[in-house]
Amino acid sequence: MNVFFAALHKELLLQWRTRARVLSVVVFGATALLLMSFAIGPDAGSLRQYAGGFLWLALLLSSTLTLEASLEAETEQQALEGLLLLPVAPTILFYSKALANTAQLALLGTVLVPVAIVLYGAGTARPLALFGLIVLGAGGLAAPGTLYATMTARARAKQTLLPLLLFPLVVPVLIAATKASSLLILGDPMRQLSAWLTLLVAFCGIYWTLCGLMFGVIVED
Amino acid sequence: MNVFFAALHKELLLQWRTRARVLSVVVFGATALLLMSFAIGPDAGSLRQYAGGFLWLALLLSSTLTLEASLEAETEQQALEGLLLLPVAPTILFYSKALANTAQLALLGTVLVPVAIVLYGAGTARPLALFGLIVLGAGGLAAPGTLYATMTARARAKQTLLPLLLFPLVVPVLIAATKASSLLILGDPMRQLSAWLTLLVAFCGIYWTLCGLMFGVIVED
Amino acid sequence: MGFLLVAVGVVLLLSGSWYGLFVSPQERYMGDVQRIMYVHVPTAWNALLLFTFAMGCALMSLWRGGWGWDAHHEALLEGAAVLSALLCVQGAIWARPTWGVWWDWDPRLTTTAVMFLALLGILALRSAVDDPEKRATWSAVATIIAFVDVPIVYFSVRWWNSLHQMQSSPETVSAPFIVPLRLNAFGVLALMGGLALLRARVAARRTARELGPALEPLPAGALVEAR
Amino acid sequence: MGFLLVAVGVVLLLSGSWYGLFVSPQERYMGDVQRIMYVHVPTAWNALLLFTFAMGCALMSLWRGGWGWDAHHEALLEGAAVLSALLCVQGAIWARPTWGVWWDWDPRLTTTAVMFLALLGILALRSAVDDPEKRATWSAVATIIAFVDVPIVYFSVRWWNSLHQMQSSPETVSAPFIVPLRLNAFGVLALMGGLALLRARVAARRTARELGPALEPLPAGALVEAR
Repeated sequence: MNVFFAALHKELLLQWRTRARVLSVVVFGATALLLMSFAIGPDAGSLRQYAGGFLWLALLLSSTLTLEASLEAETEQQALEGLLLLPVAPTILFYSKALANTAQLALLGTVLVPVAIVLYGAGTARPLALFGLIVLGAGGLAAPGTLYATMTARARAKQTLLPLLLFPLVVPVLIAATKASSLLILGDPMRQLSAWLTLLVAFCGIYWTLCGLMFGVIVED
Repeated sequence: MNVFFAALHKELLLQWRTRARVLSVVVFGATALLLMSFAIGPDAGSLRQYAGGFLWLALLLSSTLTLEASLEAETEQQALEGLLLLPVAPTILFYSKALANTAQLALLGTVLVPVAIVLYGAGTARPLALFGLIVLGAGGLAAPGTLYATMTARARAKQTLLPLLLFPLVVPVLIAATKASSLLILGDPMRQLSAWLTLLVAFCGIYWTLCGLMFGVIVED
Repeated sequence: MGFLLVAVGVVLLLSGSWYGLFVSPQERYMGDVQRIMYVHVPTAWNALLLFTFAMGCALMSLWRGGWGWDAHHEALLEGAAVLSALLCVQGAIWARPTWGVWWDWDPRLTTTAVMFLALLGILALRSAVDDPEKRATWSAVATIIAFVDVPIVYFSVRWWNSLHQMQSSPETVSAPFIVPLRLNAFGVLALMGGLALLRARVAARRTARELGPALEPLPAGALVEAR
Repeated sequence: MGFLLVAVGVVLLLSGSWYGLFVSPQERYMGDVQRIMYVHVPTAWNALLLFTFAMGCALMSLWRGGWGWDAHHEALLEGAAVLSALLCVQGAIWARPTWGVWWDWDPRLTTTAVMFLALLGILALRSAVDDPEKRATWSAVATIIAFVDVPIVYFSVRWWNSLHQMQSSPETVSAPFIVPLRLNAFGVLALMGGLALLRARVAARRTARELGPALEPLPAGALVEAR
């Protein structure tokens, strides 16, 4: 367990060192939110109706940038300091990486919420529930995202490859998170929220297990 | 003039060699169109209403990938074959590059239209006008896009940097092209199409001139 | 073996299509449009079946190793991608006269589209990795992960889009409709299976070339156990 | 010079704000909310003014060269970015009680948001390029290109969003409203100008360090002509 915390600490430290990069991803996400509003038009009603979906689209588009960056920092720092040479089991390495990426994506999502509130009027009466939803959704993106980013980090044309692999896979996360945030923003008269949260929890459970098992296979060769 | 055609031929040849990459960008664009529909919901009416905006958002998101790829191919091929060492004036180099990128983006947009027609029911009675619009919009994205991609090709964190520079700049292209395609898809009772096309033509005129002048400055140092 | 299966598949498909087009009666509510079901349903069955076979090859490739599994994995992925592309096209052709739109956000059709994109992603991964060892392992992992996703996508799209039509299964369909369905189902299976076997042989030969002189002089049959 | 301007700016801003908050009468239709205009309008003028100065420095940096122009370019870009961020925040504070929404898609407000993002992009480009020569040239080019875009964005947003309110100009505003506007306008200009001068000195020193020992022993004043 101590090894796990040491590995997690290392990952978070690496992310802290590349915080300038994270900041520019936040700007990218905010730009995406602004551009999407131009695709809808200035009508406040429709903007509010689709705010949940656009928040998650912006987060999804930004996620490939942070996931790539997290692996890139890894590769660069590894050359410089040999931090990766810690004798850590691949499973521990994966969970520390995935947890650090979840934290980063949840932070990104949390920062984009005020932008969405200002631009789309997407205020919610249950901000804590929205935060929990963002953490869950970030977890759903981070587990397969970390695995795929590790694979594509050294492949050709990785900027295109990571979204091609990740986007079809996380369709359930996008659907469930979009529906759940829309319910939080627009109100939930039919009590459908828990069904969507269950779907997200199930997705996270399946992929945090499966990707943890598979990570060993892809780094051991 | 012959020099220009030789340079253009070289650029198109380079793009033809990286056609596998272009294909994966098409898949990325189609994936983006599918994901955006999940953010809107299965209602056919609203999908059709926003189809124009989503088509251009997908094209804009894909454009940074093709622009990056076009410069990457350049750098790789240059090392291999020294094609860049042709004694060509920077202005000619810029216009051949920008024209080749316009062709590639227009091709990408044209391929995404059937996807949008199928997924969003975004059929139009004036397909030729839509094609002309795509070429104009592609030109608007390609001129500043080529200039910025040349700058960011050798900078750190280029995947994030190119959209940060390009997206705010092409807001007028996105707005005008979105509005014009929506008019072509949904009908144009107020005859507003020509105003938006004029805006696009003005944008293209200004930036094809300005970026051609500036390209010399950035490659000569 | 591959050529034989292709021939069997073509014969079955021809007879099934003849039966479906000329022998089966017209469906009461949907008319002749319904006849596209004789291709559509067998394509759907076989797309899923090929993806399942690909998943099996991916598992065997990880567990046992062996370039043969990898070659068949590649061939079956491509087969499944072709069939799901066909499915999307057929779905659009079916939706147009039936509902007046090209796409109806039916959970099965939408899941097929997602599956098609996921398969293209795995094939892109295979084409972007040059080292054959890594290509085999990584694409096998990607196939397993994508395969697990298919039912989750199906249920999330189904909840997302409450409107949804009944599954057609042999129980609800009368005999003259079953015959062409069965003939075409086995026809597509034999055709795609045969093509996959032929394609796998090409893939195995390419891998052998990539692995270099160490494996050069082996006969074609021995490649399968060569890893 | 820099510190003097900052002091003058603070004095002007304090007196302007005092006048605006306590001397000017309440506006007839909008009440006290209108008083945010005494900060908002001067901020808007100065954001555009600083961006224009930055554009001038970019042009001079390309045409004449000289690290001084580059240092002032950097400082003015940051000043313009800070002011446009403030403008967006003030716009949101103004829109909330007036229209009940945080954002009203007014062409000026939306253009400011786009300008803010464009400025962040140029600053990100500056921070991503290590070679000082390239950084100076490339960011100057980016500034020129972005500056030309501002009026185009303004008109396209205006057409996009037909709903649009009148510009406020001194002619339509009576005397007791003009005094705090003028005081604050010059106050913000002096404050930001002074801060930009101080910031430019820091930038010039950093560039000198980056250029290495060749320029080391020059006095601070000489850096400006050192390129």
